[in-house]
Amino acid sequence: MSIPILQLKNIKLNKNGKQVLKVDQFTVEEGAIIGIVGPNGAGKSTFMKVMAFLEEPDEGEIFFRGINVSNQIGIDQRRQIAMVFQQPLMLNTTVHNNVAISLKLRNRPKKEIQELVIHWLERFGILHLQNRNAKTLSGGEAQRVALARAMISEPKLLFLDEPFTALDLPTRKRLLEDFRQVLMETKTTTLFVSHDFQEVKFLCKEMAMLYKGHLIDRAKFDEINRLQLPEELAQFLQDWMTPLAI
Amino acid sequence: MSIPILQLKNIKLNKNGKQVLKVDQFTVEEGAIIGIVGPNGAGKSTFMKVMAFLEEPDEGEIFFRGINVSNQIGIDQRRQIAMVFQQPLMLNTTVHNNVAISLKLRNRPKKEIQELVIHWLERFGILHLQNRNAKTLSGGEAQRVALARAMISEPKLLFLDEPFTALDLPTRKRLLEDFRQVLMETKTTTLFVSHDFQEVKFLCKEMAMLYKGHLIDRAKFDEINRLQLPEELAQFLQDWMTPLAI
Amino acid sequence: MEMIGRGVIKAFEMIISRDPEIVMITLLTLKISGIATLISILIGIPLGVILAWSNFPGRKIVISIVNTAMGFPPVVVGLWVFLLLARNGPLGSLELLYTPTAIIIAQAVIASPIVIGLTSAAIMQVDEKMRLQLKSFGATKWQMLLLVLRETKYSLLAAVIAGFGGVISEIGASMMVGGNIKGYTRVLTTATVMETSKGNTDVAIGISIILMLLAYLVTLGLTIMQHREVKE
Amino acid sequence: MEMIGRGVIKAFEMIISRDPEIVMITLLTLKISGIATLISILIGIPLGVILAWSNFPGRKIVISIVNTAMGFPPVVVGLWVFLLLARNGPLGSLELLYTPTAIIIAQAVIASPIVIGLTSAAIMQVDEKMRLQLKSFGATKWQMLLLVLRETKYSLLAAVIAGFGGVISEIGASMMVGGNIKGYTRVLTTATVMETSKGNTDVAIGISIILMLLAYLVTLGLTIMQHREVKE
Amino acid sequence: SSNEENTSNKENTSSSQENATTQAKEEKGSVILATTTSTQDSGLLDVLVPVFEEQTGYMVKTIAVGTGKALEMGENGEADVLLVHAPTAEQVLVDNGSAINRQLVMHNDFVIVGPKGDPAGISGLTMSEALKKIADSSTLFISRGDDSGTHKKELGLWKAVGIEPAGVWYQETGQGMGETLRVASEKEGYTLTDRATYLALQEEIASQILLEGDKDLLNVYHVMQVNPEKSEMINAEAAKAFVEFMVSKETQEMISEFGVDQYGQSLFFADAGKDENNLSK
Ligand SMILES: Nc1ncnc2c1ncn2[C@@H]1O[C@H](COP(=O)(O)OP(=O)(O)OP(=O)(O)O)[C@@H](O)[C@H]1O
Ligand SMILES: Nc1ncnc2c1ncn2[C@@H]1O[C@H](COP(=O)(O)OP(=O)(O)OP(=O)(O)O)[C@@H](O)[C@H]1O
Ligand SMILES: [Mg+2]
Ligand SMILES: [Mg+2]
Repeated sequence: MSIPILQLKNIKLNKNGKQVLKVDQFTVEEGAIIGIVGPNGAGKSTFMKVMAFLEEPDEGEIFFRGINVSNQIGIDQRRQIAMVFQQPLMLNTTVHNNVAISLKLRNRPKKEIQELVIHWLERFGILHLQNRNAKTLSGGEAQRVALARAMISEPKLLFLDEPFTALDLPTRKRLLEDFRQVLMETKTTTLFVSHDFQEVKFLCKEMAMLYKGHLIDRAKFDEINRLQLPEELAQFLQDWMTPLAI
Repeated sequence: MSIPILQLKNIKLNKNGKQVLKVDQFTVEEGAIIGIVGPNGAGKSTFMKVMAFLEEPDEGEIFFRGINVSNQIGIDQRRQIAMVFQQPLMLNTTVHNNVAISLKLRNRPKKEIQELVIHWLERFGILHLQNRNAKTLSGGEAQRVALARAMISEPKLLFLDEPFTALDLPTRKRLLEDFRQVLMETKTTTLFVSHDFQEVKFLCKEMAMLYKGHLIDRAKFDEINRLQLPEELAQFLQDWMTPLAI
Repeated sequence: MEMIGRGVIKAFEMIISRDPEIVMITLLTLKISGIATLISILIGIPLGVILAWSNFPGRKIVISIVNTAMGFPPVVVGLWVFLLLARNGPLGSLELLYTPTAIIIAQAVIASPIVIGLTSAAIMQVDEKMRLQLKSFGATKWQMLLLVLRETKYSLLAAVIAGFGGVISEIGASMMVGGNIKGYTRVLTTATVMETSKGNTDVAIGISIILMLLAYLVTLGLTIMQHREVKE
Repeated sequence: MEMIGRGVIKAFEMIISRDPEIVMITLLTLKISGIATLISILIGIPLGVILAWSNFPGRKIVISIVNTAMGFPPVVVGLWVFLLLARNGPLGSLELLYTPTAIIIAQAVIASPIVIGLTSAAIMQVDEKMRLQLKSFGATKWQMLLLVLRETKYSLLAAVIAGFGGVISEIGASMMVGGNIKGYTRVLTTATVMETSKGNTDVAIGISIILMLLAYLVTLGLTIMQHREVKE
Repeated sequence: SSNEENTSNKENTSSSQENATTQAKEEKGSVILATTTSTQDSGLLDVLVPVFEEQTGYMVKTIAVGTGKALEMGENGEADVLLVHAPTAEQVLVDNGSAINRQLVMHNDFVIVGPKGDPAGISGLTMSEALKKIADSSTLFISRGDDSGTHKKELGLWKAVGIEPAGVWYQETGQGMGETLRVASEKEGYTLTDRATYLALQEEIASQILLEGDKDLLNVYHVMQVNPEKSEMINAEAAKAFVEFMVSKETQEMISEFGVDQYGQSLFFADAGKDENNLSK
């Protein structure tokens, strides 16, 4: 079996004296698409940031393609990673520049950047916004910029933290299809946080469950019912998988 | 019939030379709960801000309880209004203070504030977070603070701009039930933006449709199919009302 | 460099012996600069916020004037205040020239643009969205001001620190409108200059060390406020 | 006040006649203050960012020292630089005293803490989330710095403006280490003081008006940069 | 007895005492004394002013500025009384009616100081020979260039020997005496200074006295009242009292004694009542 792209061991992270993340061990195989689920405050976003080398854990080791990078990840490795944050911040410049930024930082040729930006803006249906200051965008528009901004760098490892919440439903459906296609084609390893079971099931092959800061378990969808979970979490999952239809 | 709480006439709002809102006429009766729907960038958030007197339209008149307040709304009137923003900003202080803020600004007695804050924090399941700096909250936690912060002032007129997107599904279900209850009891006039048809249908009695900045029409749910809508919008609505089940 | 050693010793001597003249000059300095800073805060912060939020034609011009005034030479300000307060000047009849009040006026004139300019820059840095958010809480105009100030704490206290730094270190204007009168308008800076030109470099260094200690203590207090953990 | 009128006329005269001495002093002032500001930017901005982002024990103390240094009396800085550059000072052999370079050194020492202090305050005002966001784009440390500076444009340019204002208006240090030597180290501020003490108040006002015009032009440029609409 | 205490040593003057009396003095009114920096920097006024305040009850606001500025303040009625050392320029004020009651107070002398090695070799020469030699050899000469009494004196000396000082060897500082002395010391140039300032700075600078005692080198101080017609606010009574105080016998004695304990020689020679044209060492 090939070397996993990401491997976490005995990760612990405290904030203000409170343990917000504890992961005994977690392996992400190259090309995997894993959903991260759990109630609010479970630690999903924190977990994503730790895996994306944006937050340093207090304890534990992280391996990137088999190399221990717990202490310091190199810029070349970091540049294989992209993330769409739960609350993406727009840079105070045009949409075009916002999307181009990661390529600019990599000193790619201007022409190539130009082409790629246009391509991704179009794909996310925001080409008409390219000269607008990104700070003036609507919620859904901004979220699309954040998605384009992450995808343009062609990451090997992609973190999506509730990336579709602000999108209108038709767009969401279209983008989900599109994403599945792209991720499959490019074999991008993806970690995906969502509160929507349908989304997770559609995009991912398996999911990992966080509860009160602990990574509890991980399973393919057909295994879920067979898992031995703490009662509260089982209850949550049950409730969570039932679509809203009140 | 009683005087409507809010009435808009010939509202127009341009930004950077682009028309982002056009509302020929819109009336909100006291106690109404109206969903505002439309695709990303349709102008929903802008519409909400205009109605909440947070953004001034370039043209048109707004009446609050029959009084023309287009030019300047008084502080007493403003204080009957609350809004949960699509991207709520937390003040750089504790959760407790974030929730207490609107009452503090109204110089309410300390003891009363204390009681009300506890009440609302409990109701939204975030009492344990009361001494945390609100800037450190998770997405879902912050959204609950924003909800508590709006509800505590007991507004007569409430604007909710996609207020549940960051909540986990079980919490969302519970809060939706809770909200329906509260809004009915208190007869709070509410305008509610959501991309989730189920939510809108559950909470509202009718909905208004925005498309490319125009308020197109408004209808009870059983009338929707009978409306004469532009084809694109009709298509969007159709798609929009079909739940995600890919 | 040996001079500096002697200055340090001199400073120690003056502090330990509580040299009454130095004590008096120090207290006067603190009083004058404190009041001047306070005035500049009272004037500067509201004006800075208004400048940041308002939108009138020529606003950029006004901002650039304020920004320029941030760097007005104290001695020029001193000159203008002098001409204002002089016997032949429009306010001559108040007989304020060569009084501590005159220094306070000049220093407030020096510090106010600093506070205005830095405050307005800090406020402009605040997201428009924050402003709407605050408004939605039902804040009056004044409450808005207070709330936004709390959110820009760092930059704001930096503005106050810079304003205080501008006045406590200022010499030209204090000399010109205060006159460096012994026991009356002599402050630490003017005393430093005088001792230097008297040839008492060690005393001058000593006084300047006391000045810096004083400035440090005040600034430390302000810095601690700046970095206080957020809780009420 | 009639004096001011005469000063304005004098300023006009000097500008229209292109009084060669004034032209030279003005250019020298611009050159010295410009270079000093540049140095203070190169030193101050990176240090300010580092101070804002790093987290070492005693950081608050360092910040409070920087903040205090923002308000160091120029004349005190001048004194220290003087002692450093004097013949029997440690750097005496460089023979820099009473040269334009000496003034540049002193002014850079004066302006750097201003730039450091205001920059670090501006950066601390930036949300931690923005920092993560920038990091996630794959920015190197230096790129992070550039990106975050662009996001704090207002406060940052205010820092530069305040730094420039600090040096262009500064007198004490220029006097002390430059010597106000005619045709060599005489700058607009020292010329103003000299003319004042000569009793040529009208000339002094005239020169100070030229100084303010110069400061205004530079500041106007910086202010326009500060408020430029965001596009690249 | 408190008189003696004040006169004997300036450092004995307790400022808290002084402060307590400040309030009382202000009620009687204050008098603005515009004077040159040399009288303040030498410490003379620290000795004389408290005595005057004690005797008369007026508060003295001493504004120590360049002679040019002091004279301008007189002309504009911004000061009540002047104590300066630029006889020719003073005469202009008397002639145009700005100053009245001008009285000779004291003198000290100017000296030419320069680097130890005396590169131009002026030691032992007469004044005019020395200046010529400096100019001819283009040795660095630092001028105050600030229109002060000293500067005016220096220009007068150059004029007397018929030299127009200019060129790289002649540099102007536009600053006070103390600063100019420092520049001269650091740059190893010659300069003209009053003896009092030189003595005060002697320890900190390298320059040495190379020429002294020439009869052209007198530095004469006058006190005078500003014409009360210059401004309604002029305190003529106090100004008159100050002039009288400066030429009084006791004050003149204090002036004679001033500096002896610190430098072993008087810094100023009391001259009240003498004929200005017959002053000499
Ligand atoms: N500085 C802090 N001190 C204490 N607790 C903190 C701090 N920062 C974050 N936390 C807590 O850590 C927990 C995990 O946060 P995280 O953002 O990872 O949650 P999440 O699973 O993404 O939740 P959500 O679904 O609401 O986005 C939350 O309960 C949060 O309040
Ligand atoms: N300054 C501006 N210049 C031009 N267009 C602007 C400006 N500000 C906002 N807009 C546009 O106005 C439109 C309406 O924005 P609004 O935030 O109201 O949309 P929305 O319906 O709430 O969308 P979403 O569902 O994405 O939140 C958007 O297309 C937005 O890009
Ligand atoms: Mg999260
Ligand atoms: Mg919106």
